[in-house]
Amino acid sequence: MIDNIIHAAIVMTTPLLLAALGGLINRVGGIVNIGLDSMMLAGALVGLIVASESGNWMAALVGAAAIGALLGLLMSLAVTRLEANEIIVGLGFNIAVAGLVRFFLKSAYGTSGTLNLPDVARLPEIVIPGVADVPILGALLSGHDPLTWAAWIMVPATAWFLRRVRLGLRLRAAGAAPQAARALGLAPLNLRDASTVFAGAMSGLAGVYLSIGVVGIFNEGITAGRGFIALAAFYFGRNHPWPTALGALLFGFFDAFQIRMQGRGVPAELVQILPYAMVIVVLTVMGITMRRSRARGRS
Amino acid sequence: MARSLAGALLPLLIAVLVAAVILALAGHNPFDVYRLLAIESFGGVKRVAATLAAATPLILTGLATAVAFRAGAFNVGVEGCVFVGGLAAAYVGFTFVGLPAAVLVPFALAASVVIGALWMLLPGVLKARLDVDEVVTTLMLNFIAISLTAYLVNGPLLAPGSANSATPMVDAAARLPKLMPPSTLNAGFLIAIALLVLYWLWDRSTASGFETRIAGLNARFAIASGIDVPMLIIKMMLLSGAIGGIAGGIHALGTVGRFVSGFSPGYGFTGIAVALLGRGSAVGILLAAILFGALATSGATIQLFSDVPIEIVNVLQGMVMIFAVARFGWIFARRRRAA
Amino acid sequence: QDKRAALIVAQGGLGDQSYNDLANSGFQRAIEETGIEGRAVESDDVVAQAAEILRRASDAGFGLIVDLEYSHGEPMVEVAPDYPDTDFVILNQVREGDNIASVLFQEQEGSYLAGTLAALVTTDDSIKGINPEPIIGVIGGTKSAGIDKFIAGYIEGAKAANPDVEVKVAYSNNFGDPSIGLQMAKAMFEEGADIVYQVAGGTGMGVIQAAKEEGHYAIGVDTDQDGIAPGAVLASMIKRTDVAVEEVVKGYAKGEFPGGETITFGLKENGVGLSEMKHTKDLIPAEILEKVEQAKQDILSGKVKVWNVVDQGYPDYLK
Amino acid sequence: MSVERKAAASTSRLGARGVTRRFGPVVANDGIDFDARRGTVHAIVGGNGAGKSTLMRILQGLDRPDEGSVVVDGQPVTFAGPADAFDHGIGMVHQEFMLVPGLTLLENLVLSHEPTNRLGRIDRKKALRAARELEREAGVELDWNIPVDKAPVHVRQIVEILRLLYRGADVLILDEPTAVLAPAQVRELVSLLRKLRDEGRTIIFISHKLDEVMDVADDITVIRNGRKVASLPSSEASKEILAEMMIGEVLAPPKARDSKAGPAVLEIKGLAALDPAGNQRLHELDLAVHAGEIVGIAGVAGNGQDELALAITGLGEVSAGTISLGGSDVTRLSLAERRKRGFSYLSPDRAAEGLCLVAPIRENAIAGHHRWPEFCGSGVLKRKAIARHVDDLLDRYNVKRGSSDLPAGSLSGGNQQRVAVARELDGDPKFLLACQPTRGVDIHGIAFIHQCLLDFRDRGGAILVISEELEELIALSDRIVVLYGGRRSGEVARSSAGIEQIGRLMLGSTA
Ligand SMILES: Nc1ncnc2c1ncn2[C@@H]1O[C@H](COP(=O)(O)OP(=O)(O)OP(=O)(O)O)[C@@H](O)[C@H]1O
Ligand SMILES: Nc1ncnc2c1ncn2[C@@H]1O[C@H](COP(=O)(O)OP(=O)(O)OP(=O)(O)O)[C@@H](O)[C@H]1O
Ligand SMILES: [Mg+2]
Ligand SMILES: [Mg+2]
Repeated sequence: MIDNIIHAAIVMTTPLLLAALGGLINRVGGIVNIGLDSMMLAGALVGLIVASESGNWMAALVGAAAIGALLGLLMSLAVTRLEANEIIVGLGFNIAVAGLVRFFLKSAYGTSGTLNLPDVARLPEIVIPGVADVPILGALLSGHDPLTWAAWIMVPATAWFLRRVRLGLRLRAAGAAPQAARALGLAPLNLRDASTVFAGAMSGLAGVYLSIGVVGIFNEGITAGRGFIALAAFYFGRNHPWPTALGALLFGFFDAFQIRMQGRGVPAELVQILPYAMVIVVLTVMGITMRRSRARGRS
Repeated sequence: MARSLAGALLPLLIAVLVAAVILALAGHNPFDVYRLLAIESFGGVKRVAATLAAATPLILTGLATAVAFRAGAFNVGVEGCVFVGGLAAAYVGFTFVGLPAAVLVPFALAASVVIGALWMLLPGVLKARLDVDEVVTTLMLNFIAISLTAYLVNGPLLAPGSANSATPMVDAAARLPKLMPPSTLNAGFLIAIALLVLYWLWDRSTASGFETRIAGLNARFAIASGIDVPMLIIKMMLLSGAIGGIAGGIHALGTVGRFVSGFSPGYGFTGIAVALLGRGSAVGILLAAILFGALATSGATIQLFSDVPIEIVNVLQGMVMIFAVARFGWIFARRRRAA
Repeated sequence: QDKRAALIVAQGGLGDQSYNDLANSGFQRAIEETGIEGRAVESDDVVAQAAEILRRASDAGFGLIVDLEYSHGEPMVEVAPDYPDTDFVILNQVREGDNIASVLFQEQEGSYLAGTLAALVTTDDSIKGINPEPIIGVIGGTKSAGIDKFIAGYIEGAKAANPDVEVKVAYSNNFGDPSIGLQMAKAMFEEGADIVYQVAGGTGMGVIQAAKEEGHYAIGVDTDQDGIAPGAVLASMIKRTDVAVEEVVKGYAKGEFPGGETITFGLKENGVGLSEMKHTKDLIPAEILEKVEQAKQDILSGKVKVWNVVDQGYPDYLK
Repeated sequence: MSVERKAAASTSRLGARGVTRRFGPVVANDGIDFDARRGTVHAIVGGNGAGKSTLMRILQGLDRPDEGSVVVDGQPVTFAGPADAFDHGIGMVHQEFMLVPGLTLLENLVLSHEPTNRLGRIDRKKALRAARELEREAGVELDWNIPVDKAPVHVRQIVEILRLLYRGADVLILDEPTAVLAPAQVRELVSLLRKLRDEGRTIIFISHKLDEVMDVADDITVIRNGRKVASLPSSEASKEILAEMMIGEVLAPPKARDSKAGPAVLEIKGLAALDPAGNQRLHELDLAVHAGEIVGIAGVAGNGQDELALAITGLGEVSAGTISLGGSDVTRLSLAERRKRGFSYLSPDRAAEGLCLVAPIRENAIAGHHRWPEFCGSGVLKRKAIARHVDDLLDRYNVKRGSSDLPAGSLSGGNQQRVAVARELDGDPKFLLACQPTRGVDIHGIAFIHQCLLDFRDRGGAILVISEELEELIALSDRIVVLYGGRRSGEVARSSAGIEQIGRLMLGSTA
């Protein structure tokens, strides 16, 4: 039971974590990306098609990341070069891409909603011999796919990138003080574009994880608003990779948990409220402790 | 003058062009589609009425969002207020059967206002007192509102004999009067316009509107000027919630006649776009709401006359949002500098 | 022919892999065969635009309007009298009116058979992928009376076949999220279930996928989903919305319309029932299939009356 | 004219030829020529809005001239951007700080020229070594690992200059670097600049403070209304000559007046206050300001002035003691409540707190007073009355503006400050807390604002002035209280106020 919850929680966390880390980098670079969901959706679709055509999951990842990156670039250009409001552009991308995906399915495949293709290459599972059968540890470490591993490796990598790498430092500068960055001869707008392209690529991977990692089909509702949950995760983490990962894990865990809570006397809808309520509770507690610690510093 | 008009129309033009390319690629004649869209949204009194009816909830959610933005609170939780407000109004409307319309309608709307405002109390207080980010809390509250109302409408408030999650129909006395029968355009539209006018007056000529604007533009300055900004944020979040609630109430009493699953197709989120597109001004909100209302109505009915998939409306809507907030000035500016 | 028919698509839109798609396929078949003009109308705001769409279609000269959206019942009653020359059809509910025909499905009857089948199979561990525990599951797309009508019938059928059987019930709250469907089904399999019935549209694709991955079984819904994952879908509870729509449209083309009547599609009318189990019937012992057939006869003869949540409210076993 | 020829005779490192830059109808730079000679400090002086910053931005490649060109080593060049200018050895410290909040001092130092290994990883050891070397060169010591937001102003200033050196600039453009520094820090900066010049670097230095200019500059260029008035060696200049060139007239300093101090309006007893991080920065302070009196607070920045101001406004945290206004205790009251009791506050941070730059000038001039009965009846603003009142008020304060409907950000810095002063003195409050009342304002504006404060005092107002400009304190105050380490280190009466004595008190020796 515990093992299964852990395993399911990790599975449900992966897409959130991928998109949240992308969104985090984007926000550090100065753009709040509301359009993550659209990039996930496109990644899920393109990834599935590539996985079916090529039979190669790595090609599918590349395809999904590429389409996400392309959408990210378009969105970023609208924000940085056309000076459009990032929130509206993000909402606009969500609406327009959802429409385009349906439009594309109808025009190209004569189907709507779901795309079920033959010979879809799925993500392989990495079973670690010896560890696999150890309780808890096995569920934590074994039987996950490469993308899940990549997502978790990205957490310290992102932290390291932002603190220690030249590009990370410049990105922080571009986000926090674009004028200053410009005066130093950096190109804050280009950096911003790069961060949105990255967010798009990560969201594309998050999407393809859902389509070829989890189920092997595409459905127009496959993201189920996970782009917004990812947004909540990096807001929750206040742009720090580890707390953001914790936020994503919290959502993933509750997703896995609520599935198993159902049928135990609690109405399904109320169980589904839990993760969202938890975020509010945690933020409130954090707010109160921060206020306390300030007050303690005083006395 | 000519320039500003061009500035307003250019984005629409670009959106229309992009969508036209997509249409043409898919083998549709863009001109026919656009002609149909225009006819179906503004061609005749009935169609205009349908457009205005569709615009009504968007005016209100746009206004609700704008009110919070004014005070510097990025409230994305109006969608949740529409849900709880709609359910509250419907509950009053089908429970207190027998009251005269003059009592029942205000009672039901008041319920939606109170619930909507209360729904925004927590994020308002958390932002004002503990500096908790309102974007996250209000976004979370949307999901909570949707699940909570779904629970209520499937269980305690489910209409007997209904195969769908729906409350019973509200009493006839609770329905808002229609303005142009048989169109669904109803008194809710007048309420929305009245609130818009009040907003315009409030923003323009009241001390509180002034304080709110200043607080939204520069909170430190407002505080130094002696304005209680945290309290103001709480008040404006409550007001935003109240307007979001009444959007739901009006939708329940005026259009749908009950609370039912699929009650709001995202009015709250479209409202964010309406508020931002309308630049927070009363007239801007009205025009933006009518634009989105027109796309919603005509998008559905053009399918009766053309094979064009409804998705083209989503594409158009998305493109309009993206380009309407874009500034094209830099293109001209750069040309000048280069010269 | 200048006859025109409109199909108003319900919430969720086309592509839901169930109700809307199925009805639309019947609609398309009928207009192709009869040659009349037909249009399917989707809307992002279908609930609020009920009356506007119904009136617009009537004004535009559509003689037949088939409405799939449940919340359009009341608006239709309001609109129909203004358009006596238009024929209206509403599904899943009964509405009064000379020019309104109502179509009802007895999904609970077909679901009863699915429950019977699942309860009998789940303890027969001679079948590959079946464990001896009497545990089965069902996943609904949302908690609502329309979905619980399926679920209650399923439970009733299961309990009738084996009173000791435990039926796990869960809702995905989403008709288009296959990954949550997959996770939910896996959770049920972990807890000992080996057969899960899905009543969740696109989410159900994930349930079938989970059955395939875990080597257990899913039961499909609405269409014959046995072929989606041959061998992993035990059976499908078919609901012939397509047939219903097709017949109505064809009748309209011929100038017939059952105005004011209620057409019921139950087991008897062959409007609901189990698929032919092309890929699985050889796995299942003949005696089980016979018992299922017996249950069907009991319903047809009226010996068994299956609980209908919509008409009767919730039974004790599904509060 | 002979002066100019002489200046041009030495080798020019950086200069301008006929540089013109227009912003709509405003001609910010109008055919400006000048040359900064290699190895000299070249000061640019001019009133507010004269066009100094615009010219500097052009020299640094941030902006481009509409006409004319920048010359480097005598050759006309067109910079593609600041990076390009840097490649020519030209760097600038802007009027507004250009450090990135959230980054440490070290990160800010190396930003855009980070020492890295092959993978793009920043080599922190190398960076720190470079930082230490620069420290030694400049004769300062810094904690490089604190975030820039926690560093005091003068440290940030030094980091900005070191950053230019780090990047190998040999032409340093400094736009009003001393505006926010205390006298001791200014001296430190000036000696640093001298040192850098003696090592052969070229420095272009903008300031409104003619003393400093005379002190440090080799050459001086005066700009007025976008045009160059003159370039001359400092040996041929004097404060009076420069002032005349800048504004076309010589200002008489405000005349001293006897104070007729009345009853105490502001009374502070045993005050202890905390900074936003919760550290106690003010200890057991007693202070009174009487009607018809100006009291000045002097001190090196960071000795409790900020906390005192915050405590008096009610925006900060008071841990002990009382503050009373007009006899009633206001220690626990909000700023709004204090304002209702006749309190008035001129913020030191004009752009962020003193004004709302994106709001119309009119709204800036009325904010806080908008609920007065003459402007507001039952919550509705009397727009006509407000417009009339504001236009009259701003005319009285000589605010140069297009229309009062334009955003306050469209005003020059000096005029912005006039708006703030006008608002705070409007309606004759009982007490005014004036923090850095003339920061970044030109001579003309300073004189005007000082006169306004003195007039207010003569009408019986009480003023507490907190300023980093000693001359300003001496010109205005009847008494000057000096803070050191959060405690009162002494008090000097106007009649006996001397810079030396105050300077000693500021450094902690008790009188
Ligand atoms: N963004 C702008 N748009 C239009 N005009 C502006 C803008 N910014 C400044 N101005 C105009 O520039 C003039 C001077 O502004 P500026 O801020 O450069 O003054 P300044 O010389 O820096 O003053 P100070 O020394 O007080 O800071 C003002 O008259 C103002 O009208
Ligand atoms: N971006 C801008 N847009 C419009 N006008 C501008 C802009 N920047 C500067 N100006 C105008 O150019 C003129 C010169 O401004 P500049 O900032 O160069 O003055 P300054 O001499 O630096 O003044 P200060 O001493 O106050 O810093 C001002 O009148 C200002 O209005
Ligand atoms: Mg079993
Ligand atoms: Mg300047």
